[in-house]
Amino acid sequence: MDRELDAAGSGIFEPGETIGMPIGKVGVWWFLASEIMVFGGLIGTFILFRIAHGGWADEAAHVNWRLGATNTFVLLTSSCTMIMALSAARTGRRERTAHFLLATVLLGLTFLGIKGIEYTREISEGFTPASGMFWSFYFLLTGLHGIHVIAGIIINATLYVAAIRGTLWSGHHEERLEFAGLYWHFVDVVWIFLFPLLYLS
Amino acid sequence: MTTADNHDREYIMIWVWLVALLVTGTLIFMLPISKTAAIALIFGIAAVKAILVLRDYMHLKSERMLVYAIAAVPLVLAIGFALVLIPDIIFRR
Amino acid sequence: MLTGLLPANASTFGGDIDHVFWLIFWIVGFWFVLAEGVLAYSLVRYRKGSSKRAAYLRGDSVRQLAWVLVPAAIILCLDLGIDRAGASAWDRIKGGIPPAATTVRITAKQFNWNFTYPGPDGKFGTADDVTVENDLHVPAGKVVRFELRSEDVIHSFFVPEFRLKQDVVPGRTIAGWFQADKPGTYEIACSELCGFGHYSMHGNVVVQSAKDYEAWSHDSWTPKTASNKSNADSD
Amino acid sequence: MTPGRPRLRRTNPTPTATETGIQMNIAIAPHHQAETSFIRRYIFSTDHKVIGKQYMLLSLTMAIIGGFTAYLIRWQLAWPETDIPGWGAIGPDNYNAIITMHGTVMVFFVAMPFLLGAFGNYLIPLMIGARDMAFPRLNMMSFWTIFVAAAVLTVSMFVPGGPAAAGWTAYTPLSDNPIYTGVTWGQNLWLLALALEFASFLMGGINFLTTTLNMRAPGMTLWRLPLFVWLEVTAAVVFLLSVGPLVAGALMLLADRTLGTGFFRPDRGGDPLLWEHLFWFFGHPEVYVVALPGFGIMLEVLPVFARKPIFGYRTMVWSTVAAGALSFVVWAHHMFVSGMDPRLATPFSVTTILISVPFAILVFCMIATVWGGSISFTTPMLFALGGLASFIVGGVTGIFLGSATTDIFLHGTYFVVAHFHYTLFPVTFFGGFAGLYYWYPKMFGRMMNETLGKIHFWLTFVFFNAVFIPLFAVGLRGNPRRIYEMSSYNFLAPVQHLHVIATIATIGLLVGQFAVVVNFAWSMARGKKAAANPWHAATLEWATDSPPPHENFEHVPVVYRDAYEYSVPGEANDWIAQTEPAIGHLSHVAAD
Repeated sequence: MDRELDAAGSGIFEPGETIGMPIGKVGVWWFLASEIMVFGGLIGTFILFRIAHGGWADEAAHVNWRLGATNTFVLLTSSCTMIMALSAARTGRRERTAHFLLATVLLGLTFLGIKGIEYTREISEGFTPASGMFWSFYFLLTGLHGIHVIAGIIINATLYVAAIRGTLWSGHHEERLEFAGLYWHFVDVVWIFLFPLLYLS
Repeated sequence: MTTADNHDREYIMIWVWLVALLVTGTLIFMLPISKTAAIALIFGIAAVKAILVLRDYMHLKSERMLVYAIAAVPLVLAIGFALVLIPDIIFRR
Repeated sequence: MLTGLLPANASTFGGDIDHVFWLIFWIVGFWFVLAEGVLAYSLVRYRKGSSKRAAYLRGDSVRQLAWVLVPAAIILCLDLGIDRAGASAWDRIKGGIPPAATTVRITAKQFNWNFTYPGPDGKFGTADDVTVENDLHVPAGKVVRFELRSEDVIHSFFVPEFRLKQDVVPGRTIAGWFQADKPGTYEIACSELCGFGHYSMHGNVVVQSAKDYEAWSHDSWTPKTASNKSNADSD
Repeated sequence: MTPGRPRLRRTNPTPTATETGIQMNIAIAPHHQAETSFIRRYIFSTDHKVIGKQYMLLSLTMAIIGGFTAYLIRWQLAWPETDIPGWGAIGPDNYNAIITMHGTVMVFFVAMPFLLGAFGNYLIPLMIGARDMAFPRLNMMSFWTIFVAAAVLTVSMFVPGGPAAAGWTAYTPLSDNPIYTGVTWGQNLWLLALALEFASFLMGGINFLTTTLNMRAPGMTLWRLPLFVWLEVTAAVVFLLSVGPLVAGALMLLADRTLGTGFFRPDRGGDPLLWEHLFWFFGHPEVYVVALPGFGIMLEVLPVFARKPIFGYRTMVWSTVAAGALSFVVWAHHMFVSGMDPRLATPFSVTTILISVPFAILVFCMIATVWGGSISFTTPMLFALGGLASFIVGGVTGIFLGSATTDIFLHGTYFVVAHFHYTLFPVTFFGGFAGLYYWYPKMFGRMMNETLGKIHFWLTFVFFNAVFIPLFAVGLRGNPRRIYEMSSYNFLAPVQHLHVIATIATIGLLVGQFAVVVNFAWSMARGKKAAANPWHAATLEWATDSPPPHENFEHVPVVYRDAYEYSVPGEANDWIAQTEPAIGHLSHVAAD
């Protein structure tokens, strides 16, 4: 802060970057802060209920941890492709950027596909949100996370289009890739915790 | 920018680490050890994974104090909130 | 005249609550009068034209800030005093339950109160339990333990004269206590919105002398369950 | 910029700064050109000034619903089950729906859009010398989201089953299972409206924070920000960090009502107290989200009309931050008798009462700011002072409710009602009207009528106190809130006449508001043209025309001074604009 005060005090700024950070990054981080509170409140409640209700071991036995693990792998990989896309974009390797973005989008869709398979299985076995507290939490947590994945896919897809068109590089806009990446990685981090919470305990 | 490729290698190494941790985590889950120990290990590993993503993929290692503050405050609040709820939800009357 | 602000107290711990109330009342009353007084004075004294030019007080020197920080420090101390007084009273009232002469199970439901007594055998869950509606009979000068349950939504068991209030939460059994000073009938209000009948969820605490209570329990606890209700209502 | 001041004054101290100034014009001007088509300009505008006005229009429109529901409630309480003029008799279930709508509308669709949406959007960029918000499109989206939210809530009042009737706190399981209230779609739409409202203010909050951090004009350091900006930003942070758990809770409640889950249903292992925790973890900070901007407005008005600098600027900033931080650790004081673990009561009691310290500092600093000034009682000043004087009542009565012991008796009575109306009304309406009368010239380029304004103030001030002072007495007699009519309780017979007084005063209060409606409309057409800086105020929004041009400033201003340089000894004027070069810089000017 002091550093910033000095800079400001002498009246020298980068346009729109009073604190030497792009506005997009500041905005996204504030957004993530609010997201942490949403997921934090939900996950915290889930943990407390789970302890209070003695573990729900037998309900949890019905979720398919293999598919869960696969999905974790998919999402981790998509995070990697996302960051690769960014570093490619920064060094102006446009085709590479587009390819990695496409990979990220496809991996995101794969995640949703697998999640869909899981849902259909569980529901066909008669496990719905209404069949017990564990399942209520399971569907709410994965559902909310799934919505975030869908949003991320849409964002990345638009960036992919921009990358093919080349408009991504007009006026330092490739930085948008970093902001979208921050969100995407956050969604990944949430899943990193949801996976053991829902599948491995 | 010539360092770009090294960056890429870095990122891929992180990914290898993440996958390795994922596998170990899943293996521990199948090991015949005490449940509490397993859970502790599994969540320890999850935390490491999260830190890797945050540090390298979300560039926290090169970020300003401000970003740490923005991310840390809600984390502390959420955890504190859950802790205050313990007596009412776990030890409910 | 001020004492008329609160309803007459009729329970043993009501006095503690009133004491804390008046403690806070005088403390904040003083600061209220002081703040509003200074504000009013400065508005009159420093209205435009009363003095040539406004004073240039930035209040960034400690000497000037003292005018704000010293009062704030005093307020902090008074706060802690209030906390102390409040905490001890709270622990006595809600902290624990003293050994009780009578135990009543209070069941709230949309939109009335049911009071279940253990009956002659003094044990709950036996055939001779007695349930009466809306009128809670208790002996004066004895500690009464109550266990609150709700059949539907959140209600709140409120007896103004006893300074007694406790929410009734479905899925929980919340125990509490009170000790009524003197015989009389005191009203029970529901003070948590519980549906369209909330306003009429009314009951009475009938505090009786030991003898009367004995008599009441004798003729309403004798196993003729059919007429319990009528007995209860006839009081 | 300010007419009649030599351009020399505005040139920057150092070449670098000059460059940046120019860079800013280039960097931001093409960002969005002056928009031409009517729709782009007034409906789907990305201009923070238009959006601010849209928020103001929305909040004042919703205030009509809020005021009318207040009238229905008060009439019913004074003369139960009589035909209410202009409506007819209301039954107990309508009554519950009406109080629910009153609370929801007033807190979420009047106070927040008025204080944050309207004033925050309009003023933050102007006060920090920016051309617009950091994310103009996001800003537009945030308005249209709350517009939809307001529409959804309004629609919910007419769906079969009636509107939500579980109170604005929507305690479960009353709000959870339709069998308890008979309300089906009303409650779902209520939840949807709230979810949208939260989304809208998340976008808005992110915008406020990023803008204030990143878009400040050269020289506008954090310590030179007007306090209004500081308090708006603190409010934005508090909202951003407190709303999350309630969003989670709202999703759970919606799932309970639609998907058959049982998060809050005891018969399914759910826990009603969880909802209370989730709600109040947001619900208490929410009070500060509303209160701080209201204070911010008063803090802008007081020094201008006392012609004095703010007393203890940094002290106030730190107290504000402290109050914001404390607001996260006090929520359970709404739950002392809720059946939560009694051991939690004392810690929360301590933190709650502790909040009196930062607020006492704020109030004392405000009083010290008028002390020794040369006070002119214009309408904005009257409203600011009236708000301050009334808020003190709300503050001190909070101690009674903060102490767990006295709260046993006072919880859920009219004492609480009177208390929070004494905190929220002063900030929302006294503060809000102070801001309206003060910035109207800037917003619409015309002055409002002073006489009508003063009439409006006195009607509001007198009748407001006449409504809620009796309700303190009513509460102390143990009168529970949300009671449709008192006749079933004998112990309430003695206070009925106080309810009548409060009701008559409410009608006076509502009628008094026509003064501002007339004034607003009349001044728009007939009010006398406003100069760029009619009040001789020092902050940046007055350094540009009234109303400001499309991108606010002809040139991005350079800031040399604190925001409140009034009656500086040895200066000819009794005010110095923030854009005025300080003595040190004059040499540069000479050098140019």
